[in-house]
Amino acid sequence: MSVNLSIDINGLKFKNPVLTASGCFAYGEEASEVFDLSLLGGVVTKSLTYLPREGHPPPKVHETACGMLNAIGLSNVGIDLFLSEKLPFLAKYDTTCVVSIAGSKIDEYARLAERLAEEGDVDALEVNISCPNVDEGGLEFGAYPKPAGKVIVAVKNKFSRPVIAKLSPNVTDIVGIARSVVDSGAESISLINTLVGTAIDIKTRSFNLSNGFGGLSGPAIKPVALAMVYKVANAVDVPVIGLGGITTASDAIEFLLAGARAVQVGTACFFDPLAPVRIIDGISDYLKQNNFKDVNEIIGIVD
Amino acid sequence: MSVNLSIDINGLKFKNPVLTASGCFAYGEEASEVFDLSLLGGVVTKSLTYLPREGHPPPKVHETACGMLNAIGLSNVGIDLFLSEKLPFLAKYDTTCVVSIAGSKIDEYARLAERLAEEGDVDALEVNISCPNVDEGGLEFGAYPKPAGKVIVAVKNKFSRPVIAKLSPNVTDIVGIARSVVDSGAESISLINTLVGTAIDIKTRSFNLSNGFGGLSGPAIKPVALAMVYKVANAVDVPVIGLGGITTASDAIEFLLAGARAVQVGTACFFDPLAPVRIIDGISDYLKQNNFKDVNEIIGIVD
Amino acid sequence: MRKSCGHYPVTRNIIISDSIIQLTFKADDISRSTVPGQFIQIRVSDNFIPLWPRPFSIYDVDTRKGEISIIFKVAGYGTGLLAGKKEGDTIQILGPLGNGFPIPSNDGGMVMAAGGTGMPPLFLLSKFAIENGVPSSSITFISGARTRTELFEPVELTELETDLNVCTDDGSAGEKGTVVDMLEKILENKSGFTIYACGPVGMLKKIDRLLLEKNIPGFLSLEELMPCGYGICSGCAVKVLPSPDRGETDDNRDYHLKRVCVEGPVFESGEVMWE
Amino acid sequence: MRKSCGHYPVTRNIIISDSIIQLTFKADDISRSTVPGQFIQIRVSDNFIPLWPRPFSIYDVDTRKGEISIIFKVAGYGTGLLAGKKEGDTIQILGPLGNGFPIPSNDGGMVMAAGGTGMPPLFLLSKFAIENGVPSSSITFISGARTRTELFEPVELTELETDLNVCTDDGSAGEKGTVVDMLEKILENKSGFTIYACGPVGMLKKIDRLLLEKNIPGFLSLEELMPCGYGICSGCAVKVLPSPDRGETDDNRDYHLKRVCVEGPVFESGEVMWE
Ligand SMILES: Cc1cc2nc3c(=O)[nH]c(=O)nc-3n(C[C@H](O)[C@H](O)[C@H](O)COP(=O)(O)OP(=O)(O)OC[C@H]3O[C@@H](n4cnc5c(N)ncnc54)[C@H](O)[C@@H]3O)c2cc1C
Ligand SMILES: Cc1cc2nc3c(=O)[nH]c(=O)nc-3n(C[C@H](O)[C@H](O)[C@H](O)COP(=O)(O)OP(=O)(O)OC[C@H]3O[C@@H](n4cnc5c(N)ncnc54)[C@H](O)[C@@H]3O)c2cc1C
Ligand SMILES: Cc1cc2nc3c(=O)[nH]c(=O)nc-3n(C[C@H](O)[C@H](O)[C@H](O)COP(=O)(O)O)c2cc1C
Ligand SMILES: Cc1cc2nc3c(=O)[nH]c(=O)nc-3n(C[C@H](O)[C@H](O)[C@H](O)COP(=O)(O)O)c2cc1C
Ligand code: FES
Ligand code: FES
Repeated sequence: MSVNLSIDINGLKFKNPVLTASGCFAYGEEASEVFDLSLLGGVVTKSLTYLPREGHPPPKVHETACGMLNAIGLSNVGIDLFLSEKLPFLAKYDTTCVVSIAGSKIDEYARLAERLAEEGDVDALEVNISCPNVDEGGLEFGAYPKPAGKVIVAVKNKFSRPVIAKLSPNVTDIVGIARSVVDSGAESISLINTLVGTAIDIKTRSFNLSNGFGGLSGPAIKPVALAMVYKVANAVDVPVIGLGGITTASDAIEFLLAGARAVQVGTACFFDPLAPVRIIDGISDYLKQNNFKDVNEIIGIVD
Repeated sequence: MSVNLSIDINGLKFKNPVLTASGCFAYGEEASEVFDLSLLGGVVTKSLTYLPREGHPPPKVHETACGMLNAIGLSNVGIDLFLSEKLPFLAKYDTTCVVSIAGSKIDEYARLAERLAEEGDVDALEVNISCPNVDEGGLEFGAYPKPAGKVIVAVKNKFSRPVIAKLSPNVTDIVGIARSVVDSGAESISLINTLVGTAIDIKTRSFNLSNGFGGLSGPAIKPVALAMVYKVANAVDVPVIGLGGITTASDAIEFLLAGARAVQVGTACFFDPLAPVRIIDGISDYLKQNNFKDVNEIIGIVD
Repeated sequence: MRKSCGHYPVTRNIIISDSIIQLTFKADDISRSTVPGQFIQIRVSDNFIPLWPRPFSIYDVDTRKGEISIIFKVAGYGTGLLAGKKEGDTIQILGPLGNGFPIPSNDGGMVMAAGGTGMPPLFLLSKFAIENGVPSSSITFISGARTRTELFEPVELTELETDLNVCTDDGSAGEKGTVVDMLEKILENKSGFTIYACGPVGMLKKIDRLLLEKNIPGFLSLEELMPCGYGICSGCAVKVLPSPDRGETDDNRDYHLKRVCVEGPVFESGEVMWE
Repeated sequence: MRKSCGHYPVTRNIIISDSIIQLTFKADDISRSTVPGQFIQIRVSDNFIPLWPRPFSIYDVDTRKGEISIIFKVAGYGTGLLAGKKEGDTIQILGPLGNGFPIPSNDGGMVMAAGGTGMPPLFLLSKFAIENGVPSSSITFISGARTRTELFEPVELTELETDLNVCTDDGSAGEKGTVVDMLEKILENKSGFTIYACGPVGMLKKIDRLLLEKNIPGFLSLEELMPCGYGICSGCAVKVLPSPDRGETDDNRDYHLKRVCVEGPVFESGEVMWE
């Protein structure tokens, strides 16, 4: 018996519901030395800013209980090098290519969207709104509904193919922000980005990260992510992509049952490079064992 | 060489900075069969509501990666039984007694505060504002600055000894809420309560908790708690009590370095009943090894 | 009642079958204060996976040697780790915990109904009863499991010389049939018994119904997830029917919650509200 | 370059000293593609503690048997778990990783400066060099540690018959002094060498300064925390000085970041910007 794994996110097709998460797969080159990227439902690239960025100085990462903190600080190659080297590489694979963009001003998002709109190989944009909003004094764009929506409007003005808004979990009312980005034109929502966290070295009595704070990811945050995905999937009409701590097929299935139409694998790619592939196989096995013919049958059926 | 472990929270004295957290120590009776409660800096009792509550039906708990979800639902004995049986028991021990109160209406907090004000054995109140605010449609009192402040005002009107406001971490701007409760008269702030989370059983395709959602606690959440404690301790003028995932002396010291004047041990009491005692000893050892004479010397000195 | 908490050394690991292990610990204090039906919480890992300790009934105590034993089935991650513990390893234990079985209140004889991992506390209860003068022959012991390899049937049980009845659902050992089938058969012929049961929830529920129907006294030992095991978290609570006999007024609620780890694990027949 | 990822069986665990262990794995593919200076990422636990795999230099390869070895010091939780692995256990490995050392570019001889856990990659480099025709006698090998018990000095190293110089900070084995002391002494007498160094960051920094002062070519192998080990997380980045020689324009920044796991772990002397 074969099962259908392909899904559709507002016209955007994925051969299966498993993508790799932004910042956890670089631009695919390194991972292509470990497995065939064409196996993946999709790749979300490291968030691009207009100009290249080195990001924060080291130390940038710290291990925590079942998780990790990162303060990579959006280090990326910038749009020019991305278009000349990274995108052509990814385009060689038979997988959906989602380009993540980030900016510290709304205009930066718009300029990125404009350039990427010209590239046929870019199937969709994921808009990372967890960046400090320089226009409005440093608070994250994703912290409140209004600035979050403004970013999406600016991006949608320039990019007509599907736009996925990636939400920050560090908010009181995730549903309010989800509604705002949908009203602003986002074709899909992905969540969650990392939780703000920190760690202190009691020997040196200083922070473990050069930047002081970082983003918490990995298995530790899965329960928080799953709760938010459930709430958002039940509140908005667009398809939701779930992520946060997904490591096994069982984790991924929890998100699908909660209402996510696709999932992304982030931190797990670090410690288990084949995790995305095993998750795809595991979802397929689960469907067969439980007599489902199509992955779409299990989306949102938790009760 | 002996070191001073005692601390003072706006006039409220603790023999050492280690308390047990609300809901993770019941009313002290059971734990008193394991160790001498007089070793503790303080005990925070299970949150009381005016009438007894059974809380949510089972299953109420679920294990997660380095953490747990609970949907106990404020099951407690109610104020009458607390005063007649539980408080007299705790009063026998030489430890600071903090009574946690909760309510679904502001009036319930006030009535609890009024009754407890009459009891000399109650050293302080901890006000749990993570309850659904029935007055304003179910959102947590602790979700926004204004309702959070209103609860504190109502409690302070009835209770003149120290009042500790216990904050929920499920918010965009923890500092804003901290400022509001301080402006409303709270003598101290404790944080964090649990993060909202959930888990799904992929075999039965239903939630693992009867209530659907629960509160995430344990080592998994420590980085989030520490970041919030640092931010709040640096923003308000009242002493802060830190908690969230504290399991070892090293964890507790991180919170002290981040600016907490005291810490609470929650989930760790479940899997390691002697954790509070070992943490007290471990803090003392750390101070000696690093030539500090007083625990107050290390509070907030991270850089 | 004082509870001990500390790191105790493993003194023996005996592999009873593929997936059933007997572990013995040197734990003087716990061995001296245990009553049958009580359990211990074992922290199986020195890190946070799994986070909670795991509960196990005390299967045997040797007060002379200061030892206690458990018998357990490898059921998942935690018991998998525990199975790997060997002589000399030390491990965090809290105990003894829970109420334990009441001392037999009549001398009409005892029937032990043990399903799978439910055998250990009933073994200890039988042993204590015999040591306290109850004739072996007046104890009927049913030990059942789905299949032979899941059967808890250590030599010590045979040596007690109770009226031992082994059964498996698939007939691969002892009689073919469930523990409930066996119990029904026994109750057809005799009366005046008190029943003591421990095993899977489905079995306990059926036995409870049977006892209520026939008006036979009995005690059931329950299993629940146990974050703490000593009453501080309320996580293990089960629904019980409010009973004025037990001083529980019903104030409009159709159930009360009791903590299995403190008010249980042993409940009177008729007390638990099954799902 | 293709990287292998899979579960490989342990074929030997040799205890070199109290806290130093040699582990050998059957890993055909990795053994065939390794160059000296490369490393592997080992996932030491089947759960999430620790979360990240741990990086270890490839110490030896046996292409005939299809085996690779590492030597490591028990430094914390992860290496503690790894030390307990025994023949037959399988373990997740990703490799080979990193750039490795360049083929010696002059024939003025090689000096290996190994501090503590820095020995393994320099052993393999020496072995490869000798197999490729470099005379043993033209390789000077310094292996140093704080004290005797931390010294990496397996028999295989002696058997290479390089000019081996052992030293410890406290004089408990070999000469008393640091690796840097020894290196300075050697550089006084001879010249025309290329230096290859691996060890603690303090040692590398001093050696780097020494080489720049004396204008001696050299390569340094760095250690950093490595969440992934294959270039996808940027967590292992270190600051390097922008160098037009390497095509790095400086566009107003005083440093660039390079990933130790991909652009390293081996860096040219003068490249790294030390803290
Ligand atoms: C009072 C008490 C006494 C017990 N005595 C024994 C005994 O003597 N011998 C024995 O073999 N087992 C006994 N158990 C059951 C034993 O505690 C579980 O098998 C064990 O906790 C499973 O842990 P795990 O990590 O291997 O399983 P997990 O990987 O956590 O789960 C595997 C399966 O076991 C179930 N489970 C997990 N924890 C418990 C629990 N605390 N209670 C019931 N089911 C659970 C899970 O729901 C799951 O289906 C007892 C349980 C209780 C509450
Ligand atoms: C490319 C590379 C090659 C290495 N080769 C070897 C080798 O051949 N033999 C050997 O014994 N060790 C080697 N190491 C160091 C080894 O990876 C660490 O000792 C190990 O990761 C410590 O893990 P742990 O869990 O035991 O320690 P932890 O409990 O995590 O930490 C103990 C101490 O080790 C430090 N540490 C942890 N991880 C690393 C790391 N990745 N790099 C450097 N320091 C770390 C910590 O800061 C801490 O001070 C190498 C490291 C790198 C980056
Ligand atoms: C090292 C690292 C870098 C990340 N970089 C980005 C990024 O550039 N853009 C983005 O939207 N999310 C980024 N994330 C967040 C992840 O995409 C993901 O939302 C988060 O880690 C939670 O998923 P996980 O627990 O599966 O990792 C990063 C995460 C990590 C750990
Ligand atoms: C089972 C359980 C019950 C709890 N009950 C309460 C409560 O009644 N009132 C309260 O303020 N916090 C309650 N909490 C939250 C804890 O006091 C604490 O804020 C939280 O668990 C984080 O700390 P920890 O990680 O150390 O447990 C409860 C937590 C748990 C796990
Ligand atoms: S297990 Fe915590 S109260 Fe029973
Ligand atoms: S360890 Fe992830 S990029 Fe180097």
